[in-house]
Amino acid sequence: MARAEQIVEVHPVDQYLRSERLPHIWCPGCGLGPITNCYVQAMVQSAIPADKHVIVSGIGCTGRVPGYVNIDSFHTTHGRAIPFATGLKLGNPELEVTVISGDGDLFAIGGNHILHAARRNIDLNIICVNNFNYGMTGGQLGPTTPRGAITSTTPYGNPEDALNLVHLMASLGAVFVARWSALHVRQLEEAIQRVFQKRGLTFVEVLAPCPIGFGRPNDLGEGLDEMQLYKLECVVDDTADLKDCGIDLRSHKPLILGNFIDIERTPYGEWEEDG
Amino acid sequence: MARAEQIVEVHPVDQYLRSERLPHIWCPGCGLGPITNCYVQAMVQSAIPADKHVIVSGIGCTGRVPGYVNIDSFHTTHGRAIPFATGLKLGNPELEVTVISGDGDLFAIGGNHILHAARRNIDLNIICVNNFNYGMTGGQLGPTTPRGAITSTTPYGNPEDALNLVHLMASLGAVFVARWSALHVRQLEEAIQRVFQKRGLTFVEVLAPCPIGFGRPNDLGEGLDEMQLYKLECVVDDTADLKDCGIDLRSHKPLILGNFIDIERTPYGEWEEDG
Amino acid sequence: MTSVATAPTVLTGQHFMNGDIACAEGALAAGCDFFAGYPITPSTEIAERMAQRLPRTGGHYIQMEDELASMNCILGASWAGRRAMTATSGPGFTLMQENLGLAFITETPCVVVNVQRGGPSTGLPTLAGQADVMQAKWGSHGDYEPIAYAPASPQEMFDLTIKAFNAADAYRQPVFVLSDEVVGHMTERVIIPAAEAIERAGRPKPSFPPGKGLIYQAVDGSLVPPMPLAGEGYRIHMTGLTHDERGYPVTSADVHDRLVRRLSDKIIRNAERIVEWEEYLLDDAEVCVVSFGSSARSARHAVNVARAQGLKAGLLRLITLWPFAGAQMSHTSERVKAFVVAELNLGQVATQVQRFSSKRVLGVHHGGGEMLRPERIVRAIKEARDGAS
Amino acid sequence: MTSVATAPTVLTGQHFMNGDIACAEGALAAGCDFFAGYPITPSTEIAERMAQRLPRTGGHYIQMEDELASMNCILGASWAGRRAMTATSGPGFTLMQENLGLAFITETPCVVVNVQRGGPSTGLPTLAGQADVMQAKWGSHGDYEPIAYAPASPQEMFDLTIKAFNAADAYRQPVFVLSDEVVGHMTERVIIPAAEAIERAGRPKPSFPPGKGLIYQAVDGSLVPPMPLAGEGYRIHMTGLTHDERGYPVTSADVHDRLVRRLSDKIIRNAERIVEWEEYLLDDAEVCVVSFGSSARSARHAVNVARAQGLKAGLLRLITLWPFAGAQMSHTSERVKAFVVAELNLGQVATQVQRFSSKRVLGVHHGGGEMLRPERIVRAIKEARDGAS
Amino acid sequence: MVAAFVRRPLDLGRQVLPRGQVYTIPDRCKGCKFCIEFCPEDVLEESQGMNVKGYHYPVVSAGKEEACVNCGFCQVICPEFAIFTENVGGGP
Amino acid sequence: MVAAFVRRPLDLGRQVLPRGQVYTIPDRCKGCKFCIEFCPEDVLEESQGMNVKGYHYPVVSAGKEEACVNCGFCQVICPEFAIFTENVGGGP
Amino acid sequence: MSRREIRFAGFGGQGIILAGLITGRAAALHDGKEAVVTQSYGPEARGGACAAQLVVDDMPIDYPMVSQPDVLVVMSQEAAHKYVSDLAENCQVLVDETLVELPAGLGWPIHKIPATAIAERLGNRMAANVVMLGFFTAVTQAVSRPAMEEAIRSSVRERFVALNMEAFDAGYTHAGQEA
Amino acid sequence: MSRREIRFAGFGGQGIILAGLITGRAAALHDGKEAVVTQSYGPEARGGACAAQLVVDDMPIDYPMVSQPDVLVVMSQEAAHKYVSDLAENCQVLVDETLVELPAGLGWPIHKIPATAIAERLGNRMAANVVMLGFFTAVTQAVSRPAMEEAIRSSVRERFVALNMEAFDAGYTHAGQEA
Ligand SMILES: Cc1ncc(C[n+]2csc(CCOP(=O)(O)OP(=O)(O)O)c2C)c(N)n1
Ligand SMILES: Cc1ncc(C[n+]2csc(CCOP(=O)(O)OP(=O)(O)O)c2C)c(N)n1
Ligand code: SF4
Ligand code: SF4
Ligand code: SF4
Ligand code: SF4
Ligand code: SF4
Ligand code: SF4
Ligand SMILES: [Mg+2]
Ligand SMILES: [Mg+2]
Repeated sequence: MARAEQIVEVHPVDQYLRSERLPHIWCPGCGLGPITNCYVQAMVQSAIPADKHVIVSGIGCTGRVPGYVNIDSFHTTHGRAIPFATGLKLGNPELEVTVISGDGDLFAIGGNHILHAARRNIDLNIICVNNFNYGMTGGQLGPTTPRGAITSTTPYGNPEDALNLVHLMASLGAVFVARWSALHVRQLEEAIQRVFQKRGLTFVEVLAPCPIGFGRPNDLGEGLDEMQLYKLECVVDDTADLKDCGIDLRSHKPLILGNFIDIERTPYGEWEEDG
Repeated sequence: MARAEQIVEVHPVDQYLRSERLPHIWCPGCGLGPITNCYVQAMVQSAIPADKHVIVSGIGCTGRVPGYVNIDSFHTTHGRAIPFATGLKLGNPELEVTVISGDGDLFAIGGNHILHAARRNIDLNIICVNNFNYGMTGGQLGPTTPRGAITSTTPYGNPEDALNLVHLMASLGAVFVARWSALHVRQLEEAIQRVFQKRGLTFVEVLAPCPIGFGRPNDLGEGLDEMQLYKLECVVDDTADLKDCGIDLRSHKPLILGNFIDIERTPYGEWEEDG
Repeated sequence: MTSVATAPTVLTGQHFMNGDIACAEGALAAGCDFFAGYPITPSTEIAERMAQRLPRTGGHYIQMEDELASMNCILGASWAGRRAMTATSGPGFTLMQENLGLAFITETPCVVVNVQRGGPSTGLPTLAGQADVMQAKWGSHGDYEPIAYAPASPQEMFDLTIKAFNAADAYRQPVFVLSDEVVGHMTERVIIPAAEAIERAGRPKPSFPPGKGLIYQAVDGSLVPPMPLAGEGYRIHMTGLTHDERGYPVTSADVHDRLVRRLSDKIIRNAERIVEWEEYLLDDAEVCVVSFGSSARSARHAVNVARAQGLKAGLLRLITLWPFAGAQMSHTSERVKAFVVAELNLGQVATQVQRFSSKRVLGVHHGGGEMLRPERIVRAIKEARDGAS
Repeated sequence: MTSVATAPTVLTGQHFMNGDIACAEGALAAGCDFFAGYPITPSTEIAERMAQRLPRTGGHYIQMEDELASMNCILGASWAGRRAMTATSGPGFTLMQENLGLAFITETPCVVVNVQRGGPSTGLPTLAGQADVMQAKWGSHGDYEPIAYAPASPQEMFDLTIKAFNAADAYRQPVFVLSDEVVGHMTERVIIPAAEAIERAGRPKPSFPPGKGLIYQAVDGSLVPPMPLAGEGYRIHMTGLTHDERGYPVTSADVHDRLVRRLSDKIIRNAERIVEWEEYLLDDAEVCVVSFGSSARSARHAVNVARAQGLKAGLLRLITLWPFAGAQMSHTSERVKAFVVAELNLGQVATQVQRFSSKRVLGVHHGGGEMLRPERIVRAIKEARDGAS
Repeated sequence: MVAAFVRRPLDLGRQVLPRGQVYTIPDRCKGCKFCIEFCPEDVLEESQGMNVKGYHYPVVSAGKEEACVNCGFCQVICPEFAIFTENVGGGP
Repeated sequence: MVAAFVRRPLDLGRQVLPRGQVYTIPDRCKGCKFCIEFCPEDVLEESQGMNVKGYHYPVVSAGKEEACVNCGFCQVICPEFAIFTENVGGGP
Repeated sequence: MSRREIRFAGFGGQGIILAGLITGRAAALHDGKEAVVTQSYGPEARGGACAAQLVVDDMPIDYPMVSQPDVLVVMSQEAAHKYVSDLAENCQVLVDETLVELPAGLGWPIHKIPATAIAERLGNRMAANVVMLGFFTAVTQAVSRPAMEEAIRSSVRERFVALNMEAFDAGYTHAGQEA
Repeated sequence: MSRREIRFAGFGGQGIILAGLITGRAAALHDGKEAVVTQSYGPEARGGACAAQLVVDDMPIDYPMVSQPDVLVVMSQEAAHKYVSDLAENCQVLVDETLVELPAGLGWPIHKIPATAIAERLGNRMAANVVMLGFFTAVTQAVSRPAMEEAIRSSVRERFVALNMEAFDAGYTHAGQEA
């Protein structure tokens, strides 16, 4: 029996998607689709019932993820996913709260919240999709844009240094810190599975192509080209010194990935009172 | 000739003070007076003319420092000293801009700005007076309040972990990072002299008694008692591992002080264009 | 922090309390079990009281890194089923505006207390102002219809905070308690009734099981959609974008117009039920003094003085500032010769009175920092009586 | 980034430009040499244009971490002597409100552009709204008097941005360009005059040497204190607290009242000089359509259609929204039978027209997302004519 | 340590390889080619025709009808939930 | 490494010690006692009387009139700018 | 010539907005007319539906929106679904037949050109919009050919001018060959 | 008794506000009167001028501010400067003579007590406010002694009750010994 493809109308995870809203708004070649896919697979396979999973985002292309996932989902304002998620989690500790948002949302306008949530060790899973720019607004400089890169607001090259997200989160005491790419779907899915099980603030950075905002202006080509670059240049090293793990796709230096940090620290709300 | 004290009306640095506004609002035993004194001494002795020195603060007891120093001085809103200072500095690079503000102002509400100013390496001197609480509003929990400490909003003990400011600033790439106390006026004055000379974002944390907001509720006594504690428990170690330099006055563990970091990194605005 | 209820939620009895504490006790009495805040004079005592009381009454207190975070945190808690609140003053209220907008468009119940001080900016942190009245209506971008209570005493801080919680749940939106420093810091007798005597309106829940109805569809012509909670299986989608009845974002002028009109209408059409005011000696008054909050105390004093001088003055005290008591103004306008609006700002409520009356509207204003002096109001009453004819 | 002027600041000539780009070019023509911003639809093109142009014209562009930072950054730059600006839309404008308050109380000139989209909250990011009009007046706590221009075309985006800079310096305060998505994204012919032909009013400087005068004292009865800059030796003290003429914080109701009244009065007393409007076919009109920004284009179209149908309609187009053209309304009110207020919100300017007229005020409103349809305005004109008598 | 970004089925060493059937929802596809490029067995190629949006979607290449090892990579990498596979015997 | 929080004059080893004259502005003092407690030569003590604000300000202790080494520590540590010293010979 | 309403519709990435802008520029700066271009797009950065509206008139234009287009240029199937209805009676409909199939008998004059295929033939699919502009100029005469050429020249990058001129010409010429 | 306006003034840290609150509580909860306390303070957390205003009446109180006090309690020199002027004609002025010196011949009845010294003698300077309250109760009779004692008991911490009762008594008794 020759098995060519069969054409169908429904995908096995459609019930966990708001499939009536598909196709989503993301561009062809965008990394957000595979990442959403990973989250959904991990969520479906987790021991926690879907009704207790909650997903929260800020604003941006990444901020649209919750709108496609058929669980309780909250699309808040730009930068404010984490305090909203904090309220949800403290309000009902039974919920398994995942924040998924963009590098700009979480680290530009929202930087203060992630800092304090990590300090407090709020029991949240944070997935940051790092596409090195503000995708939604058309490709401007963000705090992860590498120095020298071209964006619509740095036409002569970015004069700022980029944040090294995993290093920052590790130094803030996040209990789990990982970095994967939109190509590393298996590892990403596994990392998401792990953060569902951990208590405390966990952080997963996912490198993702944004061909429109970042790939094209920086001669990285289309989404597929950037995925090929990940394939060629990513190196997994769980024990890497995070200080040295900054990322510049244009540099053709190894892109260090891994599950870097996995420690225990009592989450907020579980300290015994001292007084 | 017996030389008892002579009573006078004018202090040698009065011309650099808005002395008509003295006495200042700070409580007896507060650490802010000595720190202001150090800044003024350092400023007067610096090679830069007083007219080019600018001091900027947010809101808080510390935020009142600029109001007593007779140079161009800007008392902005709570948490926003750094972006204001950024505008001043970029607007007129001749200015020697020092930000002095409280731990709450700079790291609670203002946390995002210090993060990004450090990332960009804006040429600012930041002095953070850390009194482990919000002094101005009457002694509430702040991001530097150690776990278990009593404040007016943590009557049963603080359930949060405190930020380790020098560690955070070092990991954000500040080019100079030091910690002194309100007792270590000589070293503080010298550190301030050094930051006047450095280009890029520098950070000096100063431990300071706030007997009203923190000392008394935590059985540390009056300002003088806390100063005595600094005398007994401070240890200078410029090469300390900053990760381990968190501070809890109540723990009677050594309080590590020093000029920890002194590196070079091209400040914002001095990169050559790439494009 | 493990929170165990070891203290009574409702402190039934007579107390000598300041307005801030009374507000906190009102919240607790209303069932508030979540507070996220950031200290700011002159509201800090509310946070401090909640920090002391919530952990002992089974609730949760968290101090956030700023007011933006505080606001969002209570919205999250509200979707988790908590009766959530924050308290602040001018600068913090301003910082909350963006996410108040989120609360309005997503119809998230919560209570926000603003103990007003002198503004703009940092202004006069320790002294009173009433200059955030218009901000309470217009502080965030876009159109929406807030509900705002203006207590004039510690007792009302208690009572109106309870009403605020009930209104928040009933109309699924933020409700403001717009107090001021004088009321917040004034200490007076406060009577707290028995727990059973406290009215607690519940939040309407969807009558349909998960999957069998539209999350953002108002039912029974009420304009207020019942509210499912996270974790109940409704597969909620909440967004600050313009959304349809499913809660899904839609880029459409029609959907947008429908949405914002419903959000407005749910308040405007219920205004009669919401608006509260008190009349004092208005029946035969020639001059109606309009006032609220602490200024209303000066105004009432002034009306008494005026009456003693033979001036036919009366007081219309606004207990709700928003929705504005336009109907009451129009109605009163027919009876009186002129209005005197007494407020601790440069004339905010006065602009609203003008909308509903063509009679003369005199303002007794002060930029803030102290209570309005009754003498000034008495003088204005005279001027209004004499000028109006 | 070393910034060297290698491109002309004023792009004299005829262009086919959208409103956002025209706004940026207007700023440059006005001498703007500092921009701090944070991208947001539909204003982003302004930032992008500035990012491209400023480094080539000797100015400075910086993208901040958020709008709070952007706002403060331009205030700092202003005190350093820069003509500074930011541009945003609803959500960002809301986040700027706290530090706009700081700008008002410290009298720091700057220009803030709000290209309005549909609100509240994230709302309709890519579609037009005009629902931030009242917010522009009341968005921050406390009392203050903003100046706001409402351009109706790319050409006006250019022209009014220049006026905004001049007014900011003349009155030492923030000035708003309150545009909307339609105007921002609409492309039309824009004529940029020769550099010499562009009026650039300077910022008044103190006439006294350092130490010989009070920094916050207005001179010559102008109510606007001249502005020293950081680094000039004036030993400025600037504070967001209530301050006296030295700039020093004072906890006093009297000082506060004096300060906020002066801040208000400097605008109110100069309102005649500031307020701009355009009349179209108003002379014999029975119905006055009031509108502004993109809606005014629908309104003008509608007035033409109405006239063609024999309806005596005219247009009063507000070019400045704040200070409000109250005198013009009162004046017009005497001539017409009724007003129709056409705006892309649920009735904001309408509330202001009501204040100044006892004639009927009909609103043509829409929550946002598309330009007002002229037919609706024509219908309202008819209704107004028929109803009014 | 180059990343093993594609998880080869654990049982590669066994005798019986799993076999997969490819399913597609062509109108969802936006033609990013992720599935095509990263299929470890080179099972897929672009369609000749276009879908409603004008994109070329994946089809099983001629001669590759038996090649799918049901590794599922195409399913997880697809941004559009437009392709998946099912085990049709051979492996577990 | 205990902090040398008081900087002893560099010339301590020399023959001639510097001598300082203490000046005070009593009404500025808020009685924190920093100057008194941390003076390396124990020169100061609390006044008997109070200043306008009700605080005891520093005075030179009896018998310590010649003891001040003009190290300046009291001057820099004073929160109120209420005390300073001047070199009156002896040292440099 | 009095008010003429024109809509260009397709999906993001096709250069639809640019086509509108070039035409507006040609009218406003080179033909000395009044012209205004407005655009509408959803949240999508790319791939979503998008349209440019152009109004050309001899008089100043107040209302810039297109209510009933006199010319409709359709470059995607989705745009066809959305916009080919409620058109002015004599509305000229121009379609890129590479991408769009229209049902027969719609009642409006339909002008077809395989713009994308032509552009692909010229070596760059992205030039389909300019192919269409050539066709548009010839068919509608809404703007003059020289104005359009001038506008194209000042709107595209130097190195693409030649390609675009070729594309324009191909489209313009195709009009003569229309069936 | 009709409206009676009382002001307690001193500096932060002296327990001035608490003195006002205790008195108000005594009046409102234990004497069955109407009472309202307002306070004023500057930005200073401690050490600055501060005052508590108390209005007691048999009728509900609208305006809670003190315009012209009937009783003024002064516990710092600064407060004396600020408040000892523009008083009601028969205003009773109570001063802590440990801290405050008043010029002679002011024209108001002045009642002096070395409250701080007495408190120091009792072992805690911080009790000066309650010493003053005892004196105040005896001199002004604005509230009853039992009400005041009850109010003190419910306002201070358990372990300080005895000290404060002693302080109250000392102040109360001192009134009898006044010169
Ligand atoms: C207060 C506010 N400011 C700005 C915006 C505009 N805005 C929307 S998304 C975004 C940035 C998105 O970047 P990122 O978080 O990296 O997400 P991405 O789109 O790249 O996934 C911005 C600036 C907004 N919605 N709200
Ligand atoms: C937006 C805003 N929120 C809150 C406040 C109230 N407030 C003033 S100062 C302060 C904290 C001060 O703490 P810190 O910065 O540590 O300074 P300190 O007083 O301890 O020196 C707070 C919360 C304010 N002024 N503005
Ligand atoms: S703009 Fe970038 S991030 Fe956004 S959908 Fe397109 S490719 Fe993805
Ligand atoms: S409250 Fe604390 S920080 Fe503020 S002046 Fe008093 S002691 Fe200093
Ligand atoms: S399941 Fe694996 S082998 Fe089969 S088509 Fe997909 S990627 Fe290729
Ligand atoms: S991965 Fe999905 S969207 Fe991409 S080409 Fe394959 S089927 Fe199409
Ligand atoms: S200068 Fe030094 S030695 Fe002299 S009194 Fe001051 S601290 Fe003591
Ligand atoms: S250090 Fe200054 S304030 Fe403190 S006791 Fe000495 S002189 Fe007084
Ligand atoms: Mg991004
Ligand atoms: Mg502090």
